[in-house]
Amino acid sequence: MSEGHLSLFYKELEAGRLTGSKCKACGEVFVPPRPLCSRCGGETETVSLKGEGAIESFTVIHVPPVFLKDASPYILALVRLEEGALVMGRLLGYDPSKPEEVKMGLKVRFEALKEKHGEKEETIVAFKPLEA
Amino acid sequence: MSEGHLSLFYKELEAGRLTGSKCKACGEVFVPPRPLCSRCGGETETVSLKGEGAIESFTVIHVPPVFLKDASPYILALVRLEEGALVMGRLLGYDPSKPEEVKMGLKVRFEALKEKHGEKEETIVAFKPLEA
Amino acid sequence: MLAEGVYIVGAGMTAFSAKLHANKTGRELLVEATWEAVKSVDKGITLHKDVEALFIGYFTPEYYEHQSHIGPLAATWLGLTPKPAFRTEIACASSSAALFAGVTAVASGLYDVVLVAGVEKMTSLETERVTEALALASDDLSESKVGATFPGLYALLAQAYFRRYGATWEQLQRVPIKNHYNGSLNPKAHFQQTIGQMAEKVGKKLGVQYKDELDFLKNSPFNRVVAYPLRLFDCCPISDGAAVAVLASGRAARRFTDTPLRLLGVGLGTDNVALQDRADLTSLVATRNAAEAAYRTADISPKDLDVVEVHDCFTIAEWLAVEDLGLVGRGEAPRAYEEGLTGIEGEIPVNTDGGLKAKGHPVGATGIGMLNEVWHQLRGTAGRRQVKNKAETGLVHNVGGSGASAAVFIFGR
Amino acid sequence: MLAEGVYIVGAGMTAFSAKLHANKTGRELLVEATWEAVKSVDKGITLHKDVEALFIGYFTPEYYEHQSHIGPLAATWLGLTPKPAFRTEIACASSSAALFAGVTAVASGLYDVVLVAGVEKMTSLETERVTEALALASDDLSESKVGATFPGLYALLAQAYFRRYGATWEQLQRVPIKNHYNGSLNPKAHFQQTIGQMAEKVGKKLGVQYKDELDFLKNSPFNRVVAYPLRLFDCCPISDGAAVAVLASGRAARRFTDTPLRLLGVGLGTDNVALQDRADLTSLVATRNAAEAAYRTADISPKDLDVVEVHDCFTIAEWLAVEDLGLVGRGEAPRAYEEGLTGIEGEIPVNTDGGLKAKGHPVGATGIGMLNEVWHQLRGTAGRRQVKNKAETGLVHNVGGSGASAAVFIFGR
Ligand SMILES: [Zn+2]
Ligand SMILES: [Zn+2]
Repeated sequence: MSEGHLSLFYKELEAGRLTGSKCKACGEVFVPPRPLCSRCGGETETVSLKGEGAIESFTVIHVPPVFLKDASPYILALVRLEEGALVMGRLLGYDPSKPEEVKMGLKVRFEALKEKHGEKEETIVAFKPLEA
Repeated sequence: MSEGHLSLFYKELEAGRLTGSKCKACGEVFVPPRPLCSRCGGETETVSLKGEGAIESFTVIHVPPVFLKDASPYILALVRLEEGALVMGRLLGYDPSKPEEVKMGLKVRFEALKEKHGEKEETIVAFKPLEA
Repeated sequence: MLAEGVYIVGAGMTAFSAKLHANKTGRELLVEATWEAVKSVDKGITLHKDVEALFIGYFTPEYYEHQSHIGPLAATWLGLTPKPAFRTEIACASSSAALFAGVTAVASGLYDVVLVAGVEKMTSLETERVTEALALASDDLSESKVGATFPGLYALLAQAYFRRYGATWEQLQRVPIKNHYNGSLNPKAHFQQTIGQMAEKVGKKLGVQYKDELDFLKNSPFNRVVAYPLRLFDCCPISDGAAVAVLASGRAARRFTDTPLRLLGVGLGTDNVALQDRADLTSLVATRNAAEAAYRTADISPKDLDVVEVHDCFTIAEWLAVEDLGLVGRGEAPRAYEEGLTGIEGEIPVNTDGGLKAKGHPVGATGIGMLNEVWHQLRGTAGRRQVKNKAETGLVHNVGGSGASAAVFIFGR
Repeated sequence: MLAEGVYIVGAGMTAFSAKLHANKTGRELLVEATWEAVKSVDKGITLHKDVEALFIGYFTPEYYEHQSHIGPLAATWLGLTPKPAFRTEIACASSSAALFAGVTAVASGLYDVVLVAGVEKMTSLETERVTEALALASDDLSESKVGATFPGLYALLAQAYFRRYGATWEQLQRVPIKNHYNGSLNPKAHFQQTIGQMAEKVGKKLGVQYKDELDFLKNSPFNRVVAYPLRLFDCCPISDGAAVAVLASGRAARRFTDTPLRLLGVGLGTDNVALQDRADLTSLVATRNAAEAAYRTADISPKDLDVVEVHDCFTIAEWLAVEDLGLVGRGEAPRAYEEGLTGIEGEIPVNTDGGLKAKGHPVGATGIGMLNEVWHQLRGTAGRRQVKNKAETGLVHNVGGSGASAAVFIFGR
């Protein structure tokens, strides 16, 4: 039952798509997909997510991990997708030195971001303003 | 009470000397020094060791840790010092490809060995034949 | 319910510090803390003879000391070999897991006397490597990889809290101001200066005069942003340290002291590691569940507590803790801190030892370090920071990571 | 003595393998093992509803998955959140520490049903990095730094044993020959070929015919020296895997099955981590102490055992184990193995599942992996490797590092 939830997620992410799990019992949606619901323990099914949502919280990282030394400062946001899931991602399209311009509730859209972490290229979840 | 048992040991080792602990209760001797006896829990005193003893077991390492890639194969021995302590060290003066020439019970003498581990220079415990 | 009563008959700890322990290894810090615990046992204890097992919390020895298998290693250095010994880990609550393992081992009837310990030797790594080691407590895939750091995760919680309750960063500064004051009364604290004293010192150097502590925190270049809106003084420091306690069954306790502490309540709670999987960003469900279990087993309510140790790894964490422990209502922390409710002289003294902010946070040692404070407050040996009326009941609250784990223990005299 | 009885009501594990799990993370392996454990519960179990806590052994997630805080992370993936969850570590016996924590938690009266688990996802690193991760279990200062590796430490023990008892490497080869045979009967084993089958395959490729299995082990270039005198086939492989068991109190057990296993005895033992601090190089004192405690609590003697799982990370470790557990006298292992005493059809079947050598050794999963074998043997579901007369009593023996830790558990039907 467990094979590939995470490898599927990253394969999809690399192709620019966001996937999650929906609980068959309580309807909760989670990212990345997993076999059992984190809320009620019910079984889940894998779902494709549109990736649009609103900022529920954000921060600007000034003291980054070693592998992101050259990328800081950068903005991280928790975004509530329309499908219900909360997702953390890098927030693009805003100036990290002007956090007052980032507003809670702002509409954003998912984007896959390719980034160098040391020697490795990684694909991570990012968001940018919906209007852009 | 605990300050410096290990930093003392390494300072002495770098200067070419071997130190240990002797239990005030049961007389056991241990290397490196420590505050309490590993046999009976008694308090110890730090002692200087002459460093002569006999091989009690040995092996030849053919698959080394990463930082000793270029040093392998090498011989490791457990040596019973005259003072009673058992000590692990690199065995020098023998050919690692001829383990049959290393005999249990052979008399050896302590020597501090300076060695590159990656970028760092480390000083470790070594032994060489007493006759040499 | 626990089948057998469990008692604390001794406790000890090293100073928590970034400087004092530079030449010591984790095992040597453990010896130092244990030595003090031995001396604290009223009728004396002989470790090798009396102690039957050792449980030890150490979050990341692999990174700090290139070492694991800490249980038997510590046993050797404490003169406890061949007694059973293993390590427990739930991030920053690792020594609370050791305490839990010790409590259940005694309550199960298997042992009468056990040592529980915690240690973290952090200053062997540079700050950015420590940041990386700490990040192991968050979800590598959903958080670390995306660029989250621990200050960042708590900043996200702070922003959600501010938004929900209309609270401000300025209000939050009551937390470090209080905790540094408490730390100034604690000879084992990492920082033993009030923020006022620091402001004066920094002001002199820069030729500036700060109006008050908040003015310093707001306007000093020293208090730089780490993860917006959290600044340096919203974060606990990086410390070395160890802490130890001796547990005994009801049968055995009186052999060691006539005035043991009794464990009244115990609770562990868990939440999803990744913030994005949490049901609520303005509260830690793990704390609420752990507290509920602890209050239930102790059969007491928050208002019965005389002294409380909470996990303030970041300022916002202390606000969340006092709410989730039920000391104040949801959203009431800002007002409670303005009114001084949690000061040493307040109604519910919180973090009398300076908290993680001023006392320091050698991760694996923190839970049992908190127990040391409750030990002293309940026995009336807390010196200048002793709460007014000798405390009868104390609580320890220790969090792992950004709140995926929490442990709560309640002790009585 | 334990205040309350503890029962095993379910068990499951993944295959142990270096290939099958390439695309899975540790958390996914845990789900797979748990799924099997759920199906093994005769009257059914609902994890989220029935399980009250999770204890999990994982030796080095920091290196393999850049991840710690495994307790709550696993809880999420197993649908167990918000139930308490933490990790235990004593090197290669990490999941035995989890089993111990689960046993004492149930026996303490705190919980009625807990999940205990072990996992190690090792193949994410190259072999030389795995060697480095494993070396964290030895003393960094006295051993790793000097150049000791795990095969090297066991080679030192082997040499001391050979010297004391006049035994030879050739005699020792009965261990891998037996264990590969057993592995060939176990569909979950890492290696499912007898050494004879391998000899034929390799022989064909090289155009050589090996006289027998020993001839192959002695003369095949394939069986190169790793740490003299130990060769490749004296060492267990590097595997991925997870294993799980469900524990219940006496009150709760019958809700899940009418035929639980009962925990009869439990013992943990500790010795100094560094070989140079050991009193004896031809025996593991930690095993002897753990066994003594387990036999005492179970009130049985070695001759009462029907099936035994021992920790054969290296061939010599199996000899030491059967002696230290009292299955044969000191120095008698060579003769006992020549006589086939420990074969599936022998008087005391040892490592019927193939042992660490053939079944594999995903470090943190090994202890509870052994419990899985005893589960099947005692319930008569061990398939082609089932011991002759349905077994009544089984023992699990799990070692940490080069013998600084040992755990022994005895189970009965
Ligand atoms: Zn659900
Ligand atoms: Zn002694």
